[in-house]
Amino acid sequence: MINKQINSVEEAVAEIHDGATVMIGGFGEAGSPIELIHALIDQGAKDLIVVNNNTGSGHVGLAALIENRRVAKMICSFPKSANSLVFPDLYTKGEIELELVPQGTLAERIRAGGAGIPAFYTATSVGTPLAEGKEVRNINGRDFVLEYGLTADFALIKCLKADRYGNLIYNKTARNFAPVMAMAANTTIVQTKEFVPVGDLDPETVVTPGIFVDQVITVSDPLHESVLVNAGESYP
Amino acid sequence: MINKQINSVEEAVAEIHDGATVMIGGFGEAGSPIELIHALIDQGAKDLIVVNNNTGSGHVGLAALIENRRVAKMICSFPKSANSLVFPDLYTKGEIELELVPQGTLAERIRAGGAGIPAFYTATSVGTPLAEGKEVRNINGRDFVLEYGLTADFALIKCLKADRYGNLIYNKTARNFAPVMAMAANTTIVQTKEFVPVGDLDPETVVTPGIFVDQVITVSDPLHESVLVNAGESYP
Amino acid sequence: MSEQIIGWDREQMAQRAAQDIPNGAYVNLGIGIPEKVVRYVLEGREVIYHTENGLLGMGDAPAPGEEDPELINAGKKLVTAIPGAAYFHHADSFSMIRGSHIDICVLGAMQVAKNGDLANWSTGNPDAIPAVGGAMDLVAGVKTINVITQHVTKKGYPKLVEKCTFPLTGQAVVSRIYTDLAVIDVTAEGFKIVELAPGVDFDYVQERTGCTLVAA
Amino acid sequence: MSEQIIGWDREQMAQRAAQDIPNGAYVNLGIGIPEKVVRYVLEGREVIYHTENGLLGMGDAPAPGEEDPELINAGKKLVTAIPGAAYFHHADSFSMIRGSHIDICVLGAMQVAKNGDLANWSTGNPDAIPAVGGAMDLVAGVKTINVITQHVTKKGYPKLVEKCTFPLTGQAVVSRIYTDLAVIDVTAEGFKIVELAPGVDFDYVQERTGCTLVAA
Repeated sequence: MINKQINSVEEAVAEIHDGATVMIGGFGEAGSPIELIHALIDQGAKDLIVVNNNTGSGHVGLAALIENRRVAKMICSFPKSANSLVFPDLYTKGEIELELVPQGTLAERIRAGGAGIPAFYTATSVGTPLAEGKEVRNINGRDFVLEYGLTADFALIKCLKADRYGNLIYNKTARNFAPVMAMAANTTIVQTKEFVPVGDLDPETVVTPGIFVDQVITVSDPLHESVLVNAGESYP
Repeated sequence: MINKQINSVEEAVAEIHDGATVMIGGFGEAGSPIELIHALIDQGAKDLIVVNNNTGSGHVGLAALIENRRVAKMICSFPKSANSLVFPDLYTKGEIELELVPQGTLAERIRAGGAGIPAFYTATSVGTPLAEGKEVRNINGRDFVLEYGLTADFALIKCLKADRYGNLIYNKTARNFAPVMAMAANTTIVQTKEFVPVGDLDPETVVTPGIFVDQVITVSDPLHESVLVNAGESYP
Repeated sequence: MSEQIIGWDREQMAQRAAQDIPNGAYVNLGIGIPEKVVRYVLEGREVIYHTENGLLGMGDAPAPGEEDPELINAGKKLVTAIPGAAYFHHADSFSMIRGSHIDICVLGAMQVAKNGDLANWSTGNPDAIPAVGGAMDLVAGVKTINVITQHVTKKGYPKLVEKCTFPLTGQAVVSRIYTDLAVIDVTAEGFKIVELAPGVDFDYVQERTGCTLVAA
Repeated sequence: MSEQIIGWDREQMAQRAAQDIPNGAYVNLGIGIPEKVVRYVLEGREVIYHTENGLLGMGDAPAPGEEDPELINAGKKLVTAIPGAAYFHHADSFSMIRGSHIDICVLGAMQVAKNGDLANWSTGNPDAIPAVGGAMDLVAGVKTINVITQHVTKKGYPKLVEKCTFPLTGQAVVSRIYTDLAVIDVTAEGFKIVELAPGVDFDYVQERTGCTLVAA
């Protein structure tokens, strides 16, 4: 029998090793797998390369992972949202590396990594500092830059419902990067609000088919990052 | 108000011009928009470049479009299914052009065309005759061929339900190429089994958002290609 | 020079930009004043708003009690979804942008050059944290890029300039600019005044612009 | 030489191939004998079958009255979907293939060379209609490529050869071959017999093979 369900967040993140590349779902707090991130902080892996659109808020979740000095490098599009305190501070001190990628190029690089496309051309960033050092190619009269697919050792994502095959559906704009990260990671670890029997999810509406998922942990009542930030909480 | 619904298949295909590139959904008969194809035969446009996985069956639908000498060139992966009579005959006589593309490369080229990706690398076809003349690039120790995005003037596709915004859902494996073709065509023309009010389709389950759709015609009781083929029918 | 006290306020700038959005348009709104455009769709028109974090059919802010922290816009503010909306993932969302399916994007700006070059992501200050978000994707992919911006910076420097001094977001991408003082088109002859805000005259705008304006 | 009368029949070949598919594997089945593999999942195992026309969780043929002409496999035959299945579009489907998410693919073959080269799409005859389908994508992307094929052609020519004479589908891609006569691995030393069909001996297989075999 196939059963991707596991019993604790500790077990879920147990294999994440020092130096691993970890894609973390979420756009701001929407879709941020905060319990998995906190378990990763507890687990202790360091020198991580983290891929996320942002760098977290306040002193919880992704920001706490960074604040606890587990992240050597961030690959993201927008590292300084409102309430982003930790990353800007470390970056200014030169204590964390940043690879800044336009948001659509980031999404497409992750999707390419998952789809077995090693590289593609895009018009995004042509003529800007972010295209510096990149190969430029003229195709049908327009310039495009070459961008490479992005893969990861692990993905940590959050969804609304999952079954034991690892089929997933999401909630509203919390979907964001999760489906492509699930494709691009060697091991995809999911926290779900609800765990449902196989057959409950309509095959027409599954967003992430189980083939892209390795481990599912149920977190029925997930923390809300904005609530924690507003309360001034920090982790651990 | 936005209303993409139109009133007849004739109106739906009226603008398709001689020499147009037309993507036609369907994998075999599943998802084949047979009423739209028949309307296109009646309309008379010729010298078409048609993109479809196959070349149709018997003497109806896509096969009939070819048999009526409206197609100058087929771009497809598998032109000789069971019951494919028309294309092989014309091809053997040298009266129709063929661009043979591996199925996954075909799907990805269409998706790239719709996603604004002018070109990408893939390992598919490396070392085979289908890679001849194509740029090969070694990336991280493996060879890949360069493939170009594919766009079209028109797409003809079939779905299960549509609303006036052009949001679509499909039936089972009839989905196949339709969502990417809708993205890649300048004008996407859809035949739907059901036309539903805006708000009826769950935003979480829409497969093709209306932004990719231009015209929707309701065909409540579509013909089945296999039934017509088995009955020995031909069109017109 | 202090903040403008004549001309359009932020809501009016958004409202003016909304007037130019035709029925049936697919529109993406940048962070800041552009977000307000969603409120001002003209009577008799339907406009579908796209937010790059995965929603087509974005509505305005939710009523109290209706908030969902997982239903937000690109500025991470709480929004709603209209009937007929659709959710999708980030790669699909940027396919809509990169693939030129979005008709109009309304963005903020730090500088716009008279050839349409846009700078809106970085001052180039080596001490600043660079953050680009989806801006470069939007300007590269969306058919029409309009800008809403104060005509001058808080310190009074012109934002409409001969040539951008800040790093570019995209080259020759801007079509029209809505400032607190005027509506201005980017044309082959340079910035051309389309409309002046009430109580504002050409010279007043020219004084606050970094290059020669063309009159309407 | 006429058709084999000893060895495994087509159902037994499919059954033998199924034995090597572990619990939890994601498996794509080529057209022809490989399609039959879906019937032979071993007791106690769950295997998820992928069909490249957009379904993960493919089941066997439908019961009479349950057919849907829009629920078919890559061979355009009517199939079913198991509970826990998922439908998706063609580009997503081939992302699973090209992105190496499918564990095993079982394909038919015209020729397999001892280095694992596979030819299964074209005889190279200039008068024939070339048709490749998804074969090149599968061999380039799937982790393990197994082949089910008759050991020799209808005319009695070996299909397991020193070097393919037909145009290649992929280079050095095949891992294991299930024929009517034997199970054979592609190894650094060449074709190696893993198992002989009942009543078949090594010499019998060697006689019908286009290069030297390695004994088990």
